[in-house]
Amino acid sequence: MSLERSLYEAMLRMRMVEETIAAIYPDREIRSPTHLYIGQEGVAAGVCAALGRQDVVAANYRSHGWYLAKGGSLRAMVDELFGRATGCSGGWGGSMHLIDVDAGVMGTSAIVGGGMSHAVGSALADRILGRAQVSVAVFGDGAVEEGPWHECLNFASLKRLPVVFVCENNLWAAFSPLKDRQPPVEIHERMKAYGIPSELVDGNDALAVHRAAAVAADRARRGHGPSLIECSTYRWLEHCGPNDDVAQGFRPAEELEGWKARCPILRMRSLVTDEEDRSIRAAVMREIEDALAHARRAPWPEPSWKPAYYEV
Amino acid sequence: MSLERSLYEAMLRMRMVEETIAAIYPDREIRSPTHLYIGQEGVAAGVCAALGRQDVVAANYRSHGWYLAKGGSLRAMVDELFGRATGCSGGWGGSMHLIDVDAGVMGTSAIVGGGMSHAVGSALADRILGRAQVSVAVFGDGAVEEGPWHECLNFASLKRLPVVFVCENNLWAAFSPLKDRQPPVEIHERMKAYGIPSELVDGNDALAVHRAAAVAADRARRGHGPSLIECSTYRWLEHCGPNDDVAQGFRPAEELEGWKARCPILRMRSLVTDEEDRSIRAAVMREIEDALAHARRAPWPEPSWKPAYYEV
Amino acid sequence: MKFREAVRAATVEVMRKDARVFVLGIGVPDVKGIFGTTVGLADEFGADRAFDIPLSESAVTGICVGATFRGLRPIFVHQRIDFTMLTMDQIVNHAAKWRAMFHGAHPVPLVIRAIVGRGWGNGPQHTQSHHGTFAHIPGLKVVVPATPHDAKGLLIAAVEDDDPVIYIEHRWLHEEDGEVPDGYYEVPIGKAAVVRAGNDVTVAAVGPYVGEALKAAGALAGEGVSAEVLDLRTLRPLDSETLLASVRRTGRLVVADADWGPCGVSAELLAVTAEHAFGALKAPPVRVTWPDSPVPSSQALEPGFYPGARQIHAAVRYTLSRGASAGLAGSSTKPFEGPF
Amino acid sequence: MKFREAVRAATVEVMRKDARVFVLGIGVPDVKGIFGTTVGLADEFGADRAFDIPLSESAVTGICVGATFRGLRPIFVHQRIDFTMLTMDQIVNHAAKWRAMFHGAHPVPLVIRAIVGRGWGNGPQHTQSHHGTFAHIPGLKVVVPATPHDAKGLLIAAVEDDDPVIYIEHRWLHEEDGEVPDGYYEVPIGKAAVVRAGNDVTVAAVGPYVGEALKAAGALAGEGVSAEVLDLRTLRPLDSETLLASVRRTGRLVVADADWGPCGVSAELLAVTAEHAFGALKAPPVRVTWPDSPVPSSQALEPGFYPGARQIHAAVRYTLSRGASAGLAGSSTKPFEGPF
Ligand SMILES: Cc1ncc(C[n+]2csc(CCOP(=O)(O)OP(=O)(O)O)c2C)c(N)n1
Ligand SMILES: Cc1ncc(C[n+]2csc(CCOP(=O)(O)OP(=O)(O)O)c2C)c(N)n1
Ligand SMILES: [Mg+2]
Ligand SMILES: [Mg+2]
Repeated sequence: MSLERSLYEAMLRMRMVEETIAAIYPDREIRSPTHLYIGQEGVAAGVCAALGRQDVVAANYRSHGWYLAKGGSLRAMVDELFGRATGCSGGWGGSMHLIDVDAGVMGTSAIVGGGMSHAVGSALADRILGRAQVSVAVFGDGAVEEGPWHECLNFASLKRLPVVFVCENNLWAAFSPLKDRQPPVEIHERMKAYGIPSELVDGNDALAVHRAAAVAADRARRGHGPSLIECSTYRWLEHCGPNDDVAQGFRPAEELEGWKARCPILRMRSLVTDEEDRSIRAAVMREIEDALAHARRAPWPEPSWKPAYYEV
Repeated sequence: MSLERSLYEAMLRMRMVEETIAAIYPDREIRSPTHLYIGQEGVAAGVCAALGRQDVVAANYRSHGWYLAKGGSLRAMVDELFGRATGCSGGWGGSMHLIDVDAGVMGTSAIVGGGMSHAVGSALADRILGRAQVSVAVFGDGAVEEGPWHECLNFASLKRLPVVFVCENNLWAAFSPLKDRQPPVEIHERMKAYGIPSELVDGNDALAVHRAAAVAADRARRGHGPSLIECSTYRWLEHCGPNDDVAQGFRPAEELEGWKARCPILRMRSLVTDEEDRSIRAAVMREIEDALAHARRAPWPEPSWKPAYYEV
Repeated sequence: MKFREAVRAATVEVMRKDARVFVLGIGVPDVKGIFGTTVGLADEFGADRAFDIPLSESAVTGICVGATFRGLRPIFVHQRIDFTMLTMDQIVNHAAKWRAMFHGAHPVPLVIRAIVGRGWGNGPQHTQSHHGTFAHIPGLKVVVPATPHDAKGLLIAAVEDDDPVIYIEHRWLHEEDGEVPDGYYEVPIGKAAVVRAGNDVTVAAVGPYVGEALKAAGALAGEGVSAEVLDLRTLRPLDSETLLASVRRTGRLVVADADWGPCGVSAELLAVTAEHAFGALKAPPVRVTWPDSPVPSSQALEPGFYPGARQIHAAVRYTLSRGASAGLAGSSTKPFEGPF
Repeated sequence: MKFREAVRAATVEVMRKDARVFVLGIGVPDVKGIFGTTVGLADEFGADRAFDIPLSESAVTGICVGATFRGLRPIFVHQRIDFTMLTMDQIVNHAAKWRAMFHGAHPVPLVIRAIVGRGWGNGPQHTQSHHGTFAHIPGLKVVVPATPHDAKGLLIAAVEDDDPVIYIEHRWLHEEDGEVPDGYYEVPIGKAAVVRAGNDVTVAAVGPYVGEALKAAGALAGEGVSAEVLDLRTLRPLDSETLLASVRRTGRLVVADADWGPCGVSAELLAVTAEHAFGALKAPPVRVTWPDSPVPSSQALEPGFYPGARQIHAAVRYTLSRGASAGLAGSSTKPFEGPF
């Protein structure tokens, strides 16, 4: 399968899964804070296409896309969102805490910046054990402001660890714009301070992301140390939940419209045939229906605790 | 009094005080972890000469020099080292925790990087209250590796706060050399990542430090935001305690000898007359003897807690 | 007035009265304004006194500490108390130590408002309480209001206090309605409240468990058991006087705490009672706490994780050696609906 | 063998046995090697398995967590436990949650060795214990060895354990001598030890207070009081079985803890006892803890801050309603001499 087609398929799959989640969210079958990735699919698709199954990704609460792109089981993810025992986290995590050890999806954290050091530690483990694998740390522009971000970059550079830092700069952290949180220095340019090679790419261009990720992953595998890729992109929906937040008055409508015009999926539409597009959609839709059906039938988890001694 | 003479006097005073502390330390009258500043006096002298009494400094466990240069009471400091009730911290802090509110010495922290945010907060207070004062954050090369360092620089730059960051780069953090802790990027050059103007100065040249500090303080006072001054310098004695650590095998002898040849006090010796030198020494020695005598007579602190109820 | 409105009302009072008070935190000036508690502050008091921060909780805590040295009185708000774990160095090693370490030269009048995120499957990292953790540390004060009235009065008292106060807010209570006086008033820190008088057993409750305890007490009354309910309100310094006076009268104690048991506030209450009211105790005291486990996300697990009036009721009957009674319904507090 | 040598011996054992174990921390490979506990490790095992770190405790904790996901078993050493406050997010929100949050997919076999810096005027920021803080958090295990024998066996057990273990080391004990078996052995986590049998009172002690309790028990024997001394060893999960069995026999409890009282381990012991051995208790239990204050630096205050055998003795007499007896000398442990 061509790279273009597989990137397109990966993105479309993420999009369709999340559109389904958004559509059914009001039904209250899914009850955990859900941070949708719609609009940012180019990043996960591009990066993961440059990775092998044995490579690992540590991401955050906004990880449906990463989990799927890296090869995580859709059924297990939907089961998790539905809070079922068969969920990838046994129902304990919910949307914010996905994991698929076999697919190289490390458990995701709901603490901003929390998972970044896990990727660095994973790279350290590979170094100590002499394995040529790549660890990817995924984080948003907001995580850049957290101290551990800085500590991780310093450590990874010092030890020349095989890690790729991927910053998804979507211009917002929850309801706060970048300019209210950071001085006007491009994030990728700050990597000079750490002696880490870096690149700015259009995160809505999955092919460009893929090219940058391939270079960075290769650098890591050959023992040449960490890299950072800053991907400029935009989330379409509200920070958390299935709704539009422009209507709620959080973000300027023009900003969103501008970015929607730059939809990463639309951009690649011309690279697949109508027939391919149709067949991908049909297959994904079947997969989603299967996953939903599976989740709805799946057993609920049992408590791990016992009733207190004073209870009957 | 000329700037040269006052810088020379300030440094010599710090040196003589600390040589006295080192000399009597084995007598066990001083019983708290004591981090001597000997060799680095040019930094505190140069920076504090550019400050007014109303400006404030937040430093760390290695602060005898800063405390004295900023105008803290010698008696209260020595009393504190002796653990007396009349100490600047009432005997509760010891050498690592000095304070002189009137002189603008904020309480010092023994947590690496811990005091830096206090200086930023002080600058924020001045901004909110509309005061044109300067807050100085003093830290070592090791503190650069702590996450809050990064958070502080981001915050101060974002809000253009009147703060001067002073990094005393003495090449070592306790027993760890810089090259084992950070990638080879000069600390001052990293300020581009924060949009903060910065300068590298010879920390053993008090006049050069003073010039840089005057520019930075002026920038702060005029509302033009933070600056960073990296001062290259060297500590002569062990990380903590009164001894030489070269003999103990921690640091290369040549490195220390090279830096001793660049003694900040010796360097300015030719700028004062023999007569001036003699009279400074005599006055400082009297001051030290007075402080020691005061400390030895001073009352001990009383516990703030009561005996437990089960005690008689 | 709703609980969350009372929090906002207190903030407005203190900011009007004292120009040294300012409010900061992620989301403070945005449209939702931290569950509505900070809405409009920036409009009334300006962007210098109510503002957003970078995602730098650790340094910002230190920045607040530093600002207190220069005369200000910050209120730092966290959407989830879990995020305070990033700030423990500044809270525990700095703010809590400063007054003693410098022998009073620089007290730290800092308020940390931290919200507990129970509900809607928020899961292990977004629903912790942590009040026991803070209540262990000398140099801190810890308050957990249970009613709109106290939410306002305790927040005002927290800002007036010269020590760092951790003000813990259960969003589970945000929509609760209650009488809230107009104007400026303090609920004193360090004083528990007897919210229902009784003779047979003392039920000491924290935050959201006060309502549950009252519900249980209501049911117990129907069974001929007269339960006294205490709203602890302050967890450090603990009002052991009120606690002990009550237990000395009733001879029995049930503690209902919104936290894990081991080394928590529930342990402290039992310990204080065993030490100082031993002779009055007629039966073993009982702790009603969270199971000793992280909080699960699944809708099948979450509601059952939290004990409620039913468990308190059972615990009281247990300490009275009465055996089980007809079941009592679970909590009727409106559960928190997502997405966040 | 000295306590600190036993710590080193355990480390050598686990590193020889298991190539996945590595040791990191500020000062690990330097000449002093963390009070001698890590001396020579880099020579024997290479710089990949025993190394220094940047001053980045927070990220390094997360790096350790991440390394466990890929099969390694790190030992992260802190010269002072106070510095763990910078790492609470990774310990509490991450390491402690991971096993439950991902339903067992990734346990976290991480050991945090953290040293308590009592002595030589180290003051408020360098002498905390914090074991009560950690023992409050489900998902963690907490051990505090009191003897060289247990220092070795518990460290080996900690490394073998699949959960994060906070291994707390009182440098006050570093120079203590004791029998230490050769080779690889574990002291099981979760088991207290009865270090002196007795009938009249149970004295449950933590770390450095075990020696003080034994000293007090010796003096009490001379007064006709037979005290049973427990070395708790593990603070989470607590060995309440051993505790309760002892109290059920003696009917009296004194707890001696190297920490603040409120919401600490001492509170937990009293609470568990009051809940589950109430009927056996003949007198109020007593807590011997630090005063509820930061630790002062002055040589005039520091020694008196820490209770010792004398206070334990007094507490036992109090619970026996015996009134004061002839004084008992303070601790005879060699105090820590500076400069650090
Ligand atoms: C330490 C911490 N602080 C605050 C939050 C609340 N929070 C959750 S997501 C978020 C915004 C993060 O923005 P960014 O890193 O840019 O990622 P994005 O959501 O835009 O992908 C915030 C503030 C958190 N989860 N953790
Ligand atoms: C957070 C923290 N980590 C570790 C330590 C132990 N420690 C005390 S001073 C020091 C070295 C600091 O080096 P640097 O910042 O360069 O300052 P210098 O002592 O060289 O002036 C270390 C590691 C500490 N006090 N705080
Ligand atoms: Mg973002
Ligand atoms: Mg240094």
